[in-house]
Formats: sequence, C-alpha cells, structure tokens
Amino acid sequence: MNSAAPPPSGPHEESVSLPAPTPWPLLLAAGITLAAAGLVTNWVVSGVGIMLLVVALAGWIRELVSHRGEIEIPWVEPELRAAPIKPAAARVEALRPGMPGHRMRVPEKVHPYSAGVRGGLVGGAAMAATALLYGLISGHGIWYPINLLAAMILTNFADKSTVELEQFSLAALGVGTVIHGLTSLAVGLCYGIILPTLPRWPMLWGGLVGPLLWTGATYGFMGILNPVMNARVEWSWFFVSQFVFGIATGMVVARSEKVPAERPVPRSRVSHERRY
Amino acid sequence: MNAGSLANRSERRRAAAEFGLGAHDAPRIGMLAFLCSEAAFFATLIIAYLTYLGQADVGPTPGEILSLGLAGANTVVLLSSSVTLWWASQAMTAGRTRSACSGLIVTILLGSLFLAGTAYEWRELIDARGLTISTNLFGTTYYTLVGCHAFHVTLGVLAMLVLAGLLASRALSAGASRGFELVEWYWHFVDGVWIAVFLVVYVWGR
Amino acid sequence: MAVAEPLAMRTELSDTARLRAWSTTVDHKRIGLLYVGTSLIFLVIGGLEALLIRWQLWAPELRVLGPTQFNQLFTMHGTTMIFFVVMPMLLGFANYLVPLMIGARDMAFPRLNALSYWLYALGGALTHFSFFAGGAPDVGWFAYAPLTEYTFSRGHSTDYWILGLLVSGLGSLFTGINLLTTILALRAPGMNLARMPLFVWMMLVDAILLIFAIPPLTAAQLMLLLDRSLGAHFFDTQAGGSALLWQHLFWFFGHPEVYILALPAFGMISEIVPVFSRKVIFGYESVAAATVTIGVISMGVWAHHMFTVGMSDVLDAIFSGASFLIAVPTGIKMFNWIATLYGGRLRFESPLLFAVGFLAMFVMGGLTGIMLAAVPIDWQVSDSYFVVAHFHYVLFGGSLFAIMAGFFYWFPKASGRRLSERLGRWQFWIMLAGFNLTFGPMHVAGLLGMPRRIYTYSDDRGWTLWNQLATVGALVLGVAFVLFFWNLFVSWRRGAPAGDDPWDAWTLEWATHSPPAPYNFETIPPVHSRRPLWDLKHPQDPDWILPDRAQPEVIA
Amino acid sequence: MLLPRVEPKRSAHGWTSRVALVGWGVLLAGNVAAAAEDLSVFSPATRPASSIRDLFFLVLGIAGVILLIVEGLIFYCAYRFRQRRGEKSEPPQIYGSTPIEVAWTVAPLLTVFVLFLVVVRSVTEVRGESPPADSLRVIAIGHQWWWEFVYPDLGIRTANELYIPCREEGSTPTIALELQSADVIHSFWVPRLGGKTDHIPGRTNRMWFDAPERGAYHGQCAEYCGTQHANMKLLVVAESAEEFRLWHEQERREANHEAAVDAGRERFLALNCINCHTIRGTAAAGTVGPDLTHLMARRTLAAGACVNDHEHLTQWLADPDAIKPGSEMPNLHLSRQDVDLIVAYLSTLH
Ligand code: HEA
Ligand code: HEA
Ligand code: HEC
Ligand code: CUA
Ligand SMILES: [Cu+2]
Repeated sequence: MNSAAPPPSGPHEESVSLPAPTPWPLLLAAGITLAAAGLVTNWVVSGVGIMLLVVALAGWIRELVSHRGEIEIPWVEPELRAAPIKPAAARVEALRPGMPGHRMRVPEKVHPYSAGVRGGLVGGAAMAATALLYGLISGHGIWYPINLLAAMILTNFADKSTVELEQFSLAALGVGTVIHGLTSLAVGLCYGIILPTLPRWPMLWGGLVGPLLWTGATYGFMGILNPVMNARVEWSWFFVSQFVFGIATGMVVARSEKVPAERPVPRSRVSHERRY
Repeated sequence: MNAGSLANRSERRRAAAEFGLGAHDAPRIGMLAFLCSEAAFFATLIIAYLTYLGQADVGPTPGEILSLGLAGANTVVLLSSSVTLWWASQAMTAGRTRSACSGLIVTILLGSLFLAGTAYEWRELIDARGLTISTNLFGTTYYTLVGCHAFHVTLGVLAMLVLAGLLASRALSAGASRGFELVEWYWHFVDGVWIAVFLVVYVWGR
Repeated sequence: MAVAEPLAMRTELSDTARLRAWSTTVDHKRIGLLYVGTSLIFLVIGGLEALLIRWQLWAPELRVLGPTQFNQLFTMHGTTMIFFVVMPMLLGFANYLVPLMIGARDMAFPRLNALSYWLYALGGALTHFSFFAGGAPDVGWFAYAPLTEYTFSRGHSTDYWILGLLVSGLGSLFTGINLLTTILALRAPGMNLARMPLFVWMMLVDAILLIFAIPPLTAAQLMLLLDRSLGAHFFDTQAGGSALLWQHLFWFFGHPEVYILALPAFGMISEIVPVFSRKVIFGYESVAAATVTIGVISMGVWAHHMFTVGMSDVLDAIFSGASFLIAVPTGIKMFNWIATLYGGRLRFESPLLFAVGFLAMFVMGGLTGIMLAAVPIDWQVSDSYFVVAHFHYVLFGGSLFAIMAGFFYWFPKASGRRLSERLGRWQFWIMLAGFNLTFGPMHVAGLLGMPRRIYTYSDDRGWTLWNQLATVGALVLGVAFVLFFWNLFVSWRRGAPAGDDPWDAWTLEWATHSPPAPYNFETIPPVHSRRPLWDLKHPQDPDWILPDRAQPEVIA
Repeated sequence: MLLPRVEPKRSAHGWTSRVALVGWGVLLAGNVAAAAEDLSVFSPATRPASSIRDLFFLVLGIAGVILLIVEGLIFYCAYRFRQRRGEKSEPPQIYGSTPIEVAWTVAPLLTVFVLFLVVVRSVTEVRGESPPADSLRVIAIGHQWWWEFVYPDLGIRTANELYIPCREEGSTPTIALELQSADVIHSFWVPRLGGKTDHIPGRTNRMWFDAPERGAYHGQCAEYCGTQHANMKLLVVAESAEEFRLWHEQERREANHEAAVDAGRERFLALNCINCHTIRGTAAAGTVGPDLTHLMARRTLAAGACVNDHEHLTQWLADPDAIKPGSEMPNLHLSRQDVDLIVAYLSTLH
C-alpha cells in the first residue's frame, strides 16, 4: 500500500474530536487589555476590564470542567481529502564522481604530510628572502629583520636603538632562525592537512585567505608578543612576506602527488541509520 | 509497497493513542515551561534587588526595619502549606475526595494566613516605619519583589479556591486530576520562590 | 457552530457568522492566518511610518515633521516592526505550520493559543491607541531610562508603550509555551526529534528563547511602570537608581529577541531551499546543532549593545568575543544552505528567488554585525546610520525576505491557490533593488557621521546624497509592497488552483488537502525519516530503508 | 550652512574614504563625500581615532573577503545549478559530509579568533592606560540639549564649544574628559577625535585623547536624549597654546560691564532669565541653561542650532522654538523692545 490515506469508505463515517470554538479567550484578552488601558485612561475602564476578566475565566473553566468544550468534527467529503501520494515518475540520479557526499569519504585523496613539511620549508625560505630584500631596500641592512624577530625572546633588545638593531648578533641569528623555522614548519603542516578539505582552489585558500588570517593574527598579537617588532615593523612589507610564504607553501603542497585517504567504509546499516 | 506495511502494529497502536490532542504529558510540559518563565521573571527581580542592596542614599535600611521573626513565622506558614497540599494531592490520587477537599482548604487557609502576615508586615512598615515604595531604593525593590511574590500567592489561593469549589460540587472527580496536579506544582514553585526571597531579603540582605 | 466549516473563505456564510467563526476560533490554522493578517496590517502602518521618516530626511532642514512627531514615528516604526510585524508574523507561520509539519491535530493548548493571538492584537491596538490619546511614545524602541522616567516623559505616551507591550508580551510568552509543548508532546508516531523538519527545530529553540527572554523584559517594564505611576526609583538616577540596569535588562531580552526574529526565518529557508534545489538539506544535524548553539550563545551577548556606556575592558572583550562566536553557527547554516544549492536542480520560482535573496542579503547584515561587535569600531559607529543599515539588512534582508519566501511557498497550502508567479518575480526584483538602494547608502551615511534618530540635519554635513538615495529606495520598496498586497488580494480569490502538493515537497503539511480540514489529517503517513513524502514518492530510494539495498555506484 | 566652515584637512581624507565608498559598492560621486569629512570616521585627527580607522579597514577587509566568497558561492550555485529545460530527474541526494562541515566550522572559528585578538589589542590601544597627570581636565556635562564644559583647574565654565590647546612643535598636550549628565543619557562623539562615550546620569565616564592639529572639529550627541537630540551638536576648537591662554584668561574674567547697555542689562536682570542663566559679575546665577558670561566667544547658539549673530540671537530671544522647537528655553513673550535691549546687552559679553 502506497497511499497515506486509507481508501475512502464513504463520507462522514469517521470523525475527530476537537475543541469547540469559544469566545472566552477573546473576552479574557479584552479584559486584560482593558484592565491595562484603565491605568492610562480611567479607572472605570480597568474595573470593566477586571469584571470581564473574571467572567471570561469563569466561562473558560466551566467549559473545561464540563467537557462541553469539545465537538466531533466528521471527516470532510472525499473530494476535499488529500489525494494519496503516488510514487514520483522522476528518477533519482546516482552520485557522480567528484560529487562530495555521505556515500564517500571526502576528500578521497589527501596530500602526504611530507608535502606539508616541504611546503613549510620552501615557504619559510621564500619569506626569509623577502625579509632580507626588505632589509636591503629599507636601508636597515640584512640583519635588521632577523633581529626584530629575535626580539620576541631576547628581551634585552627592547632597550636597543634602531641603529643597534641593525648590527649583526649571533644570538639573534640563532634565535630568529629557530623561531622562523619552527613556525614555518608548523604552518606548512597545517596547510598540508587542511588544504585538501577545502573546496577546489587550494591557491585561493593557501595564498590569500591563509596569509590574511595569519597577518591579522600577528597584527593582533604583536603588541603583546613582540613590542620591539611592533614599534618598528613595516606592515606593508610584513604583509607581502606573508603572502610570499602562503603562495610558496600552497604551491608546493598543491602540486604534491595525492595519496588515497583511508578506504571508503562500506555503508553499514548502523552507520546509516545514525544519519537519519 | 513498503510504507504502510512497515508501520508495524505497535506503532499503529501508539498512533491511535497519541495522535491528536491531549497526549498525556502536554499539560505537564506546558506547566514546566511556564514555571521556567516565572523563574526567569523572579530571577530578574532578585537581580534588581541585589543590584540596589545597600545603595539607598536615605534610610531606612533593611537591617533597621525588617523583622526576621515575623518573616520567619510567615515562612513556616507558607512551607507548611506545601506539606498540606501534598497531603491533599495524595488523598486525591487515592480517591479520597473528602480528605483532598479538607487538605485543600487547610492549604488555602495557610496561604491566606501568609498573605495576612505580609499585609500586616507592610502596614507596620508603611505606617510605623514610614517606608513606602517611593521612600528609597530599598522600599522600591522590597515592595516590588515581595509584592510580586504575594501576587503569585494570591493567584495560587484563587486557583485552589476554584479547585475546592469544583471538588465540593463534584465537578471534579477524584483520582488523579491533571488540574489539581498542576496547581500543586505551581504552589510548590511559589513556595520555592519564597525561600529564595526570604534568604535574599531577610537573611542575606539584612 | 457545531460543525466547523472546513473552508470558511469559500463558503457562503453571512458576514456576522463569519465574524463569529473567526473571533471564536481555536483552530491553529485560523489563528495562524489571523496572526499573519494582523501583522500585515501593522506592516502597512510601520511601513508608512518609515516612508514619513524618509520623507522628512529627504533633504536638510525639511519641516515636514516636527521633532516630536519624528521621534514618535521612529519609536513606533521600530516598536511596530519588531513587536507587531515580524515577531507575530513568524509566530503566525509557526502556528499554521508546526502542527501540520509534525502531524498533529492542533496546538497543545488551542484555547490558550487563541488567547495569545488576542493579547497580541489588542496589545498592538492599545499601543497604537496612543496616537489618538495625546501622543505616541517618543522614547525609541528600546526606551532607555531615565528618558522614560516621568520627569522626562510627561503624559501617558510611555505608559502606552509599556502596557501595550506587556499585554502583547504575555501573548508571545504563551505562544512560546504552546509551541514548545506542541513540539515536545504532539509529534506524529515515528517522528522523533531527529526526524523533525528543520523549521520545527528552529521553532523549538525559538520557543525556548521566548520563554527565557520575555520575562526579564516584563519585569523591567513592570519596574518602569512602578517608577512612573507609584514613584518607585528603579531607574530614577536622581535617587540612586541605575540607568544601566534598564539597558542590561532590556538587551538581555533584546538580543535573544533578534534571534527570535531570525531563527524562524532560518527555518523557512531550511525548508524552502532543499525543496527547490530538489535535494535533501546538506548536514541536517549540523544545522540543528547550530540552531541550538545560536540559542545558547544569544543569551550571552547582550552587552554588545552597550559598548559605549563605559564598561571595563574585560567585559567589552568578553561580549565582543561572544558576539563573534555567533558568527560560527550562523556561518554553518549559511554554508549548509549553499551546499544544498550546490549540485541541485534549482527551480527558480518565487520562493527560491526570495530565499536566495535572503542568503545574499543576510550575509551582508551579518558581516556588518561582526564589524559592530569589534568594540572600537562600535565606539565610532554605534548609534549611527551604520547600525541602522546593519539591522535593516538582517531584519528586512533576513527575516522579511524569508517571510516573503514563506508567503509564496505556503500560500497554496493555506488558500488552495497559488500567488501569481509573474507578480512575484516583479516584486522580487523591485524589492531587491529598492532594499539595497534604501539601506546600502545608510552604511555610508553612518560612516560619514550621521547619527540615527535625528529629525533633521544641516546641508554642510555631506549626508544629503545618501539620504536622497535612501528615500528613493523606500519609495521603490513601497511599490514592491503594493505589488505584494495586490498579489495576495487577487490570488486569495482568483489564483490558479494549487492542489495539495504544488511544489512536490517532502514534509507532512503537503500530505493533506489545501487548505487542510479543521482536523488537519484523516490519517498520517508513516514517518520513518526526515522526509516522509520523499519516501512515499521514491519507494525505490527512500531516505530510510537500507538493509538489503546495494550501495549506490561510486565511481572513484 | 549654519556653522562657519572650518578649513578641511584634504590630505587626511584621501584614499581611505574612497576605498570605503568603493567597498560598499557605491560608485557614485566620490566628491560629494568630500564635504562630509568634518564628521567622517575616515579623517582621524588623533591617535585613537586613527587606530580605530586602521582597525576598521582591517575588519572591513576580512569581512569584505568573506562577503565576496559567500556571495560568489551563492551566485555561482544559483547560476550553475539552475534547472535547465528537459531535466526531469532528481539530482543525487547528498546528505552531508563531516570533513567539509568541520572545515567550514573551523575556518570561521579561526577567523573570529583572530578578530578577537585584534580587538583585544585595539581596545587596550585606544582606551589604554590612564591619561598623563598633566592632562587638561575638562568635565563635560550633558544637558537636554546642550553641553556644559567645566575646566576645574582653570576655573572656567562654558557651554557647547570645547576649547583645547592643539598639538604644536614639541608639545602634544592631552585632554582628559570626565563625562557626566545632568538629566538623561547623552553621548560625546567627535568622530575625528575618537569614538563615542556615553554621559550617564549618576556616574562619571572618562575618555582622553591627544590634542589634534589646530582647527575645529564637529561633533554631536550620539545617544537619543529626547526632542532636540538632533540639535545637540558640539564643536571642539583646538588652538595654539598662546591662543588658548588668551581664551581662558578672557573666560575667567567676569562679564563685561558697559554703561551703554545698562538698560538691556537691567531688563535681563529683571526678567526670569536669571533663574536659568549665569552671568558672572551680575546677580544672574541660574544653572538650568548655559552660562552666558562670555556668550560672544561662541560661534553658535543653542548647541549648534544656529550661528551666533545678531539676527539669530534676536530670533532666539523672541521665540526659541522657531530655531530649536521643543528646547528647554521657554518663549518668554518679550516685547520687541525688550528683545532689542537684551540682545544689545548680550552682544557686549565678549
Ligand atoms: C534579525 C536580527 C539580527 C541579527 C540576526 C543580528 C545579528 C548580529 N548582530 Fe545585530 N542588531 C539587530 C538585529 C540583528 N542582529 C538590531 C535590531 C540591532 C539594533 C538595535 C538598536 O540599537 O535599535 C542590532 C545591533 C547590533 C549591535 C549593536 C550596535 C550598536 O548599537 O552599537 C551589534 C554589536 O555587536 C550587533 C552585532 C551582531 C552580530 C555579531 C550578529 C551576528 O549574529 C551575525 C552573524 C552572521 C554572520 C557573520 C554572517 C554569516 C556567517 C558567515 C558567512 C561565516 C563566516 C563569517 C565570519 C568568520 C565572520 N548587532
Ligand atoms: C523588521 C523590522 C523593520 C523593517 C521591515 C523596517 C523597514 C523600514 N525601515 Fe526601519 N527600523 C526598524 C525596523 C524595521 N524597519 C527598527 C527596529 C528601527 C529602530 C527604531 C528606533 O530607533 O527606535 C528602525 C529605524 C528606521 C530608521 C531610522 C530612524 C532614525 O533613527 O531616525 C529608518 C530611516 O530611514 C528606517 C527606514 C525604514 C524603511 C524605509 C523601511 C522600509 O523597508 C519600509 C517598507 C514598507 C513600506 C514602504 C510600506 C508598504 C506599504 C504600502 C506602500 C501600503 C500598501 C497598502 C495597500 C496596498 C493596502 N527605519
Ligand atoms: C527655564 C529656563 C530658562 C529661562 C527662563 C531662560 N533661558 Fe535661556 N536657555 C535655557 C536653556 C535650557 C538653554 C539651552 C537651550 C538649548 O541649547 O537647547 C538656553 C539658551 C539660551 C541662550 C543660548 C546660549 C548658548 O550658549 O547657546 C541664550 C542667549 C539665552 N538662553 C538667553 C536667555 C535670556 C536672555 C533669557 C531671558 C529673557 C533666558 N535665556 C531665559 C533656559 C532658560
Ligand atoms: Cu543628547 Cu542626544
Ligand atoms: Cu544584539
């Protein structure tokens, strides 16, 4: 049997019991409203309102208690009943390849983690190159950027003048390289994991959205994280170097050969029923 | 081909029983929801009370004029009314209409006694101590909070009067009555609110 | 009235009998229609008020309206649109649809339902009566104390605001209780929570928000009333009362309120987008979960309306963060709707047009909301037209566009006839254009420093152009609304017959006759999944059977 | 039209506001906006105001990118997947995908986390530490619908126009405002100087900013405060140290006493003007309305409702409602002659 409604077996054969129409709600509401309106007009209005309220409540309760509030409503004539629902003529298409869906694990294939690591290293190098370029062009010299970065940990840098910050410092080189290297690796790894789950254009995510987020984050953090850098950083260059990183890493990751993710699990009955 | 046949028998039976109005737990859910909203209402008033506690720039202060003894006695009265109502409802379920009726009447009396106690307290405060709603922030918040509670007690008393009337006129048959049960819930809730009010206003606030 | 007429609008009842039938009805469908109809009347009132506002702001130094009249108009415009238009409209839809969607005969408390409606209608009337009783309220829709105290607001206008909203608020509260109970207690056999239509899910959360948000407003209004009439001092700053308490209490209501206005709209979109994409909703669970999350978070962001009152940095940061957080579940829904469109077979009929319009416009409003939640930005643009632009994008571009989609989608169920598709298209494009023309420029005006709630401005401030654009836009919107009303009016009697299931949809309301009999269903189709009618229409590929069926081909 | 135009800062305007306009997709007449820079949030003149502008652009950028992505997706889907003629079958039913849903939960989470950090930083930056001890203290009191400014350290009380020293070579004074209210809530907003802060009756809010360049900065009350909220404007005038010194020394003096206008002064003192207004050096000591001791030092009347000149002053005394309907200054129904006498007197109060 496909139909929702049973075959009609004659009009008015069955009926449903429903609450009967009743004026009490309207009168009760009117009572409440008048009682309120009396406060801004005349107390007589409130008086009338409260009387109405009491009467309506009494009527309402009596209706409930006496069970007089119900009526039997017979079923409407068959023409006015819903037609049974028929199976649709239209076919439902099966999933095509490339269509994400619950019947597949999405994504089917992912980049290997090593790609993320490689991407991070390449991106980090590209970023360092940009920073050096900045040092040269701005006239601060090549050591300036790394000293600024190192100031994050080397607190004594806080008192240094800009000229001092332009000088070479072995400690700063070491610290700066470690910070830079680690962050680059971590971000690269994130790229490797997240990029394939994002729809399509890995370069949009990796080259644009990622750097945007990251720059915003550092912008927010910088004052707390690295006041020295904060006071001196050239945000436009900083921004550019983030993009260079994003694009380089994104490229490396996106070009790596994908490996299959875990095998699609056959749809077991259990897992399926959970879906609904 | 599948739909009808797969709707198994027990499901059909449940359909017959539950489908339509008056599924058995609707009134209870409704009452619970209503009590939740009431709780939010009183929480707001209590927050206002606490916000202004000790903020009044002119006296009298709660410590000066609130009598813990009177309020304590009132509390005992109201709490015992919850007990009598519970007893009445037990009687009701057991089908002992007479006892239920008398339990209800005792509860109504206790509730009224509580209201009388509040009225007495207010008269003292207004006449003897000169505290009105417009005297200071304490008066403002105190009368509002306690007044709103008293209003709810009044509603409860009226509802129980109606119930008692219905019971007496046999319009309400014994056995578990949904109306009775809900009024009982309401009454216990109002008592619970009083405990909060009592603690905040008379114990902590003094 | 022993036997209810199934189709009151078609039968030849005398006028008085019809009046009696409608005023005593307890049928959720009729009450729903009453709600919707009444709120349409208020929509015209609120819209005309907006047009007057726009007329006055057309050019600098106009004297179409005096300051007091202008202040009354924006107060009543805001109050009307929020409390007497969008909220009851959505509750009306919920009234009509929830019992049908869950396969119930009526709401849990049909008489209470009627009471709710009448409280709303009469509360609205009481508020508007103030126009004839010496002046409408002029304190702004959120009525900040102490401007509302008797010292600063003589006469009764503010009392009308309080009392009207108290009365109608009571109605909304009862509706919340009623909906919650209906959804929890009256679902058809087989329809467990996880199989409810998403509209019902959203109404469930909406009902809970109503239950928790309205009482604080009621309490605050009661306090204000006591201040004004009995000389209490809650908000009387001269006597140590606090101006901020009102703001906290109002917005503790007010912010959940904006989600009370948004969630049902989201629900409508969640019903319409799948049907017109011919696809099941993408990620049902996450949409439902996001709804609950929104409900929870929306209780904790209220003070983002108060960034300029001088809270501590910590509080500012907390409320800013919480407000940002709401973007996440809202975004989840947004993306799920888009993913539902993705790969679908979109039938661009009016409901989908408006639904897509909703998606496109709501994002804009949501993102300006995010900008406002960034505290320092709010310090600059709070209380400027930027805020006005924000909330019209979410309220109009969001809720009202969804309501329009809802009208086109469910009108056939309620009337048995279709709205004119041709008029619908015209209305959509005119409305979209008019809407952006009205409220887009307001962003700019706000950034150029135009405060809201000013009845006039001088011409050296550079706001004229933006105001003129907005005023023209409002007129265009007026045209769109005239088309809409005309369409409703004509199609109710003469529209093309629709049949029971004009859209080939999947939820239970389409399994009954259009319009449904008073008792809704003769029998209820079995519910084994979220799309009971899909299962019936596709016995080979239902949502719920699986055991022995081969896995669909996946070509890897 | 009403206010004397103040020299605009072309340079500060520049690309920023244009970007914003384009950002909103409103490509119309960029030059129209040029007139508006007095109140625009895009022409900051102080450090807090510019950091807010920078934050604004950052957040606008992020929001803009999200907007483009989401709108792009919507339009792409709407176009790409619209039903074409002849398509009868139902498309594949896709119920969801956990990884994808996780991705679009995590990405916004990250975004808002970043936004949160930026905001925290910006809040501390803008409102930051307390003002330096040598700041110029001004108590700003909001009234329905005018401003009162008290300089406790200088012993001055004025109205509606806030005079401050400006930034000069080698010195950047700071101005520390204490915001109070005499009646309802108001909000102090001079967009080019920084964000708004409310005047809340019963409490004192504080805000402070570095002195801007020399010039005049428009502002207005930004919290609805009743009938004439629209005409509760204010003007901040930043002057060189020397000009400022001259100004406050003049302000400190008692009112001019010119024999030529004795008649007007007597009328003034005989009327109930003195219940509301103060003129130091006379019996008038009311506090309901603005202090008139140096009325002529002000550019505007009645909180920016009109220019302060002979004609408007006459009109104001004859019928305040003609200029600012609903203002708290009553129409005293003065005779034409009284008005002229009093105006003549007030015009000497330099
Ligand atoms: C339907 C009503 C509605 C809705 C849904 C919203 C939604 C939001 N609103 Fe709005 N709001 C109002 C109605 C509404 N608002 C009204 C009426 C007022 C003014 C009251 C008055 O003063 O008169 C107001 C005022 C208001 C203010 C106060 C402004 C002021 O007065 O100074 C603030 C401040 O934070 C704010 C914030 C937000 C935020 C953060 C959201 C968020 O919920 C928005 C979330 C949505 C999105 C962000 C878009 C979709 C998401 C994505 C595409 C995911 C990706 C996004 C990111 C990662 C950011 N709103
Ligand atoms: C859902 C809510 C909603 C909706 C839909 C609208 C719709 C509109 N709003 Fe409003 N608005 C608010 C909610 C809403 N508003 C709120 C909460 C405030 C804040 C109030 C406050 O500050 O206190 C506000 C404030 C507000 C202001 C700011 C006032 C100020 O601060 O000074 C302005 C200014 O332009 C405005 C304009 C408009 C316009 C032009 C429309 C247009 O969209 C209106 C379009 C409608 C029409 C044009 C009417 C159509 C009807 C007809 C033409 C009649 C046809 C009749 C028949 C055929 C029978 N609104
Ligand atoms: C009831 C109180 C009251 C009385 C009496 C009164 N004023 Fe005023 N006056 C005010 C207020 C309040 C304002 C501010 C109005 C505003 O800006 O909204 C004001 C403003 C003014 C201003 C403009 C001041 C400025 O700085 O912009 C002048 C000049 C003035 N009054 C003169 C007079 C004179 C002259 C009289 C008597 C003939 C008088 N006032 C009587 C209350 C009063
Ligand atoms: Cu003062 Cu608005
Ligand atoms: Cu909000």
